[in-house]
Amino acid sequence: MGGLTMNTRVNPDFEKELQKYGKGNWNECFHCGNCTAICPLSEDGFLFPRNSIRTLQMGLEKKLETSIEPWLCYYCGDCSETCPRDANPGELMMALRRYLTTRYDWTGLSKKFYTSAVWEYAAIAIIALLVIVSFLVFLPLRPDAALMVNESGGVMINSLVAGVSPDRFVTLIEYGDWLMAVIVGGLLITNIFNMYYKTIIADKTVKIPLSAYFKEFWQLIYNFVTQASFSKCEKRSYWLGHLLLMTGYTIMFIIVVVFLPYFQIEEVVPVWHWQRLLGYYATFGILFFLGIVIFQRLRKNPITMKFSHASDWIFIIMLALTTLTGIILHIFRLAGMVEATYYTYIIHLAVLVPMIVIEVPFSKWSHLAYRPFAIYFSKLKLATLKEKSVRKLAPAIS
Amino acid sequence: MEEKRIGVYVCWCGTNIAMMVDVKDVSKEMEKLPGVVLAKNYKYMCSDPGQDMIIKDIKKYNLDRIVVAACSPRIHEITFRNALENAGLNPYMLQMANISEQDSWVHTDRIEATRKAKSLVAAAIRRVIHHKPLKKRIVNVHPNTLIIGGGVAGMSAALELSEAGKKSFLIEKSDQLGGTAAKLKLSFPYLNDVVNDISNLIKRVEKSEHIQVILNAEVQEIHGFIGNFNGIVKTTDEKEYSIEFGNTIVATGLKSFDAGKLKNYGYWKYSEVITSIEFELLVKQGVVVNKKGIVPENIAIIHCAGSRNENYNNYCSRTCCMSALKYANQLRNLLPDANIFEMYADMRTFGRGCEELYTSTSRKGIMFLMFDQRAELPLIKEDERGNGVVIEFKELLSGEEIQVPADLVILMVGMEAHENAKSVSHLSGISMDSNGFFIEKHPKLDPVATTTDGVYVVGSCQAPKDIPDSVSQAKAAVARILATILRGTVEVEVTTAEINADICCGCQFCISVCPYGANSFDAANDVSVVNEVLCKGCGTCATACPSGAISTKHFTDEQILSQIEGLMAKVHELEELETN
Amino acid sequence: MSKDPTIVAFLCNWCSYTGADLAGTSRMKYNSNIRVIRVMCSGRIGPTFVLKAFREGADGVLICGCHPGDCHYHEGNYKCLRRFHLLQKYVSQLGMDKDRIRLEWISASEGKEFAELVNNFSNKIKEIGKSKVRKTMEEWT
Amino acid sequence: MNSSSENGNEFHQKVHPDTLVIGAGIAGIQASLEIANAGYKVYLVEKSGTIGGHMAMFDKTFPTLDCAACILTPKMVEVGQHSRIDLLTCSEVTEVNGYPGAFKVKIHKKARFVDQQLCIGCGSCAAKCPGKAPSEFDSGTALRKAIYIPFPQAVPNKYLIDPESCLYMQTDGKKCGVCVKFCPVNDCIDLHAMDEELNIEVGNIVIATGFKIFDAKKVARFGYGKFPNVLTSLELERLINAGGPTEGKITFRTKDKKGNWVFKPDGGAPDSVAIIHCVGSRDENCNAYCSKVCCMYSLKLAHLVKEKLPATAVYEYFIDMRAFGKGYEEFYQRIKKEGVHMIRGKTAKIEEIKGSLKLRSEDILNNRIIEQLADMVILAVGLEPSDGVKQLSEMIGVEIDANGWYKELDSLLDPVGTARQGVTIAGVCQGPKDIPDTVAQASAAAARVLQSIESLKEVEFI
Repeated sequence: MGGLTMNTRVNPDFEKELQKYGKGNWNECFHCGNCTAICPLSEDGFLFPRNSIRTLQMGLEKKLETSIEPWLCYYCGDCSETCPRDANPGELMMALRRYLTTRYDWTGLSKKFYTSAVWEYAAIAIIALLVIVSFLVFLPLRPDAALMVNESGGVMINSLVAGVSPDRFVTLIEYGDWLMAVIVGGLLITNIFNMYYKTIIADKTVKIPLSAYFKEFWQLIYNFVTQASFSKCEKRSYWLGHLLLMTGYTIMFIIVVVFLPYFQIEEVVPVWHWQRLLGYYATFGILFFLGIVIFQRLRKNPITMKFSHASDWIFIIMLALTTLTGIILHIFRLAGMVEATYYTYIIHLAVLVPMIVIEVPFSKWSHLAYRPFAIYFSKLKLATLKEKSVRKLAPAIS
Repeated sequence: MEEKRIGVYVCWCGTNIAMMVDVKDVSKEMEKLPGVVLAKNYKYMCSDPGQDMIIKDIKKYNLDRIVVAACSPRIHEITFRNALENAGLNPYMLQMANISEQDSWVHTDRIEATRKAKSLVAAAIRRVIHHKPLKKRIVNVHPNTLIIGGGVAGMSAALELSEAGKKSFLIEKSDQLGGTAAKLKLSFPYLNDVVNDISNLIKRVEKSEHIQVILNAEVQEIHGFIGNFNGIVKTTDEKEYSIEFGNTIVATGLKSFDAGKLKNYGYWKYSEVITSIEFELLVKQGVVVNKKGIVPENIAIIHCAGSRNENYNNYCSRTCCMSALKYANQLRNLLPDANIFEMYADMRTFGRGCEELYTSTSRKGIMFLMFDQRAELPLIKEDERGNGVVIEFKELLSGEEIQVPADLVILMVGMEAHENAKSVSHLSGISMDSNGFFIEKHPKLDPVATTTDGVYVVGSCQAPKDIPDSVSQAKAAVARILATILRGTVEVEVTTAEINADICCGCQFCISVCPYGANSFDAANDVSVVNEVLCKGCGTCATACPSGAISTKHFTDEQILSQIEGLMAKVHELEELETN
Repeated sequence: MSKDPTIVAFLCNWCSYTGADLAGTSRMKYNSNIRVIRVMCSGRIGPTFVLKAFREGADGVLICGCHPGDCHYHEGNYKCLRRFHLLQKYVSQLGMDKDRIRLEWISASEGKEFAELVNNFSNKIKEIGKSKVRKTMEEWT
Repeated sequence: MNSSSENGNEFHQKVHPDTLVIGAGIAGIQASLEIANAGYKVYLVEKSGTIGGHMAMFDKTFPTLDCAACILTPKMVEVGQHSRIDLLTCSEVTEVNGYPGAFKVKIHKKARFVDQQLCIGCGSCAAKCPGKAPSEFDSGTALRKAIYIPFPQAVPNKYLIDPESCLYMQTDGKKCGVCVKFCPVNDCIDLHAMDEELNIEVGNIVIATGFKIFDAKKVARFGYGKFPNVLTSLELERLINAGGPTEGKITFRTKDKKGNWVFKPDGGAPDSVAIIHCVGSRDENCNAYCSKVCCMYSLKLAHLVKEKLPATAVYEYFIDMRAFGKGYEEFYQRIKKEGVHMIRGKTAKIEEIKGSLKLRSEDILNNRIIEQLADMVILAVGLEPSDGVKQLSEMIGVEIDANGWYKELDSLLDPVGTARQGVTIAGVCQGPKDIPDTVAQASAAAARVLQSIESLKEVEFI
């Protein structure tokens, strides 16, 4: 018999709180265990989604906050499709990821963005406005812009701004990139540490040996690059689509943040040039994925696309706008349309910057980091768990 | 002594018997016994072809006695007696040997079981030699029916009979009709208001010219047999009714489990803890408060209170899960903001519309928690943090040790047999099981009749039941009763005692031992005589008779003694065979 | 196997025989050396039957009826009980172990109890050993 | 029979004393016997070639484990021999007209092609018959001939021909006809027999059309129909039954010479058997309702497997164990003690690995995933209304609910009456039920019929 303080008190209000992060009939779950059993990613030590539903139904906030499980789910939808009570376990995992993102974020902004679309719109608008204003005021279009076309007929993008040399312009933008990267990265890293604290340090039941951190480190990189876990799901096309998006996005991100001087150059490189090929790959990957996702979300089918949170649409729209403005920018530039190129460039950045600043540390994109870390953490825990328990082949008689 | 022509039939019962008993060997061996004309074995003797075989053989081989080695005579004696009758043989020229329930099903050694079967069949053969044809007795059926218990089951039976124009006496112990159902507000699973339904039912019963309702009354005595019962009913104000009736329906209902016995729940200690019965009363009044008069914010409903636990009642009370869901819905309507917790063991929502109620209830923000009703029950104790109590237990679906705060706890108390079940069972000659519920004649195919002809058990006195199932049973009993009333006559057992006046010494010992007063003294002839109508054939008098003048038909000394001989002869024959 | 003692059991129709049937339908296993004779009531079982069983070579006799108060015929089992006590004395006087006969109450729902009783009684008789009544009687006649 | 005096919209009429009972499972049998034993005539209409319904297919019944045939077949015999029961097998009701108290019913009686009076049941015809089809009675676990008796204890115990598998009829008389040649009785088999139409008048109708089992193929992830040793509970029921294709042995499904998947006595026994509860029940994707009997029959099957094969490991994967009736909870505890493994957690999927079946399930109470290897998997399929319920309900004018179960007049106080006067319902056609409840309900329906014939004498309606 545990003492009074040992027992956790149930909290019936928590379920209502979580409904802000996603919609599902989670209270209808009668615990048949189908979802956990059908999920190929669910394994001893990390059973989900049923466990998470139970924890949610009982309102055990602390336990949920410290759980890694939601990040291990890639939302293939098998659980929701076969759920005998239409309780939508998959959607719960999605909602929990949103919820956990807000719990990791120490600034509190994430919670604002997830629970209030107005906050998110406002934040986007302010950052977009800042970008636009800083261009129109500090980096205005050259008066003789029409001359800024190179011999191949393309717009010389770095020379468009009045009073700033092309080299300096690239450096300015690069500094901006770096600044953004530092802020975003800093926030993200502190959030990851927060996650680490909640899931590993606060969990007194496991003591992870230092060696495990090194031994399992490859998991982090490997899973980030390949999304290997996702490929274990039965619907492999989901994994391929996701991989396409992720690589496309990451490529663009790295190019823009790290290799901007090599990317944003005056001359128009040939079609087979690496930078154009990579750009096209990324554009294709993102567009392809976006097209499917928008179509599916509108049709509310498959089940994974049935419920769309405001943050889903904002993310899709922002990414779509970024990509589309990028494409238009590219076309205008090749066509030598100088003014159009300039203004499109501003719009492109006015979409891109808020998207990254908001999505990466506070919203949907953060899972790019949380997921591989969660897998890494889960492997750390498993390494200790496996040493502890011996698995019996036949189940015990109850 | 004329030659007997015995036919022996050994049943395989599929593999039920054949698996453990070498039926072919048994029949082969029996063929050698004196008087046996033929011995056969067949897959299912009770089936149409099986019975046909007996009938044909009787005619073809002129058999006059039949031994069937199969299942218990309690199951198929009637079947084979009918077959004999169809073949033109007196049905009492049959003896059955029970080689399934009391042989093949309980033993594990095939050789031993086969040996036992042989001796049982041999005994039956010896016995059947002494069987005598008996004439069936046909008696008239009194068209009135006695119904004990004025709950929904009793009332439904009375009404069904009344609609067929048949009179019944409806005896109710309390001062009003309706029983447990009258205490309810809503029914499950459709959550209909039943207050009007039940009061209408009561009104219809009270209005019916064919139903005589006797309230505040108990049956004192019942005598007689099917078709011809008489009894005495006494009310609390000492009024006595002497009634005659042809059939009896026992519908004495249930009593709820005493929640005070559950030591973990502190029913007497905490004013927050009430039973489902008390809750029904509250909700009927439309005010939900705990015993302190406080409107609760946290309400826990604990299932299986007193059920499915070895320390209390081992059985499931069948209706509590559904009632608990009903309560959750009622509470949600009355107290939209309250927290409601359902603490269950297995959710047994099995009837039509019941699983659907479970689903719709779970949409209403009700927290379902599972506990182990066989291990440590949840513990209710004072809440140090608040006003009410707190319930501590291990939640099974999460494996967490948890606390549930509550300022109202509803214990879903199970059903138990009535305290007066024993006296009713005595009065009417029916048996009770170890839980005090009445035993039906056959759990599958005769769920309302009892081993006593003309006495039926319906409703929750047979086992926990909901209203529709009780009503079904009540009407089922009526079908059986109507059939006997419509036919007007019924056959009764003829295995009564018989006194050989030539031997009777007139000691009157038999008169003192007979519980039915069936024996009387004929002073003129200085002998005892048996009233066959009153005699039930227990045979006590036959055993008591010092001069051996009394015999019980179909259970004569001769028959039983030769059965013992047969039984042992085979044992020794086999033993000797083995030693040689 | 022939060394196994033989037990003759008299069961009343309403409680004990039904209980024995229940042991069967529930597939409870027990010793196969028991042979059952059905009578309507334990009140029907008189010393003649019991002694006849011993005469024919039974090593033990088991009598079962309804529990006190449950008799289908109200009080047949009490009659049986009274006779049993006398019979036990009589059996002792004959020079037999009085434990060779046993009276127990088995209700219609006590299949398990019946199976246990048979095993239990059978072990007891095994302890006492085989009865010599039949042999002696045969030598006499 | 309209001896009625019409005045306004209202008229009275005598209740015809005959009764129509539709469906001859245990419910129909019970209702018919009750009515007939009270002295009234019954027409018992049965779609298939024999009476007995599903109960005749079972081996044992829960929780007492008495053998189903032992308690059912005598009743069947009684029906077959009853002078007041007119048994119409291979028949269906096609039209219902008239009024309560005087229904005019048209019955389509399909040809059995074998004369019921002349057939001596010798079996010479079936011995030579080349046509084969999966046996309905054996739930498809074995084959039967085109001319056959459904099962040894069938009532009527006479042969009949299934035109679908009869070579003669399929070839329009060009081939075969061998049964006629070998039949020792003249004019017994008539391969050109015609269907008949029958018109009867009855005062009351009892509907007892029972159920069919859920089609397990609909849950593709269990692989029924793909993996040979994934069985429905009804198939196992037939295997365990001594009268079944394996003489009571639990064996693997094997291919016969012609490539049919069947069960044979020498098919080899499983070392491990898993039973999955709630297949097709309590599931929004199939039937949302609970089928009421599966938990108990699964426990029973577990016991029977253990009894036949004591060394075989048996696993039950369940959600809530619904052991609610008299003696049921006790039975559940007993089966647990017998060493059957009980796992709270429904299996999610089955894969075949080297001939063995792998089940993946969550063992909820022990907080782990179980990947169980089993030689045989039993799907505890739920119950569904039998085919043709919709047409029949429209024909008779009785409502059915969204799931296809007949609606009773009053869910509380009148579980057998319907909104249509003169029509009562009995047994599983009103919703899943166990045998005792079915029997009680059937008797109750009979009470209603008797009561209407006996007392009302006249029906009054507007």
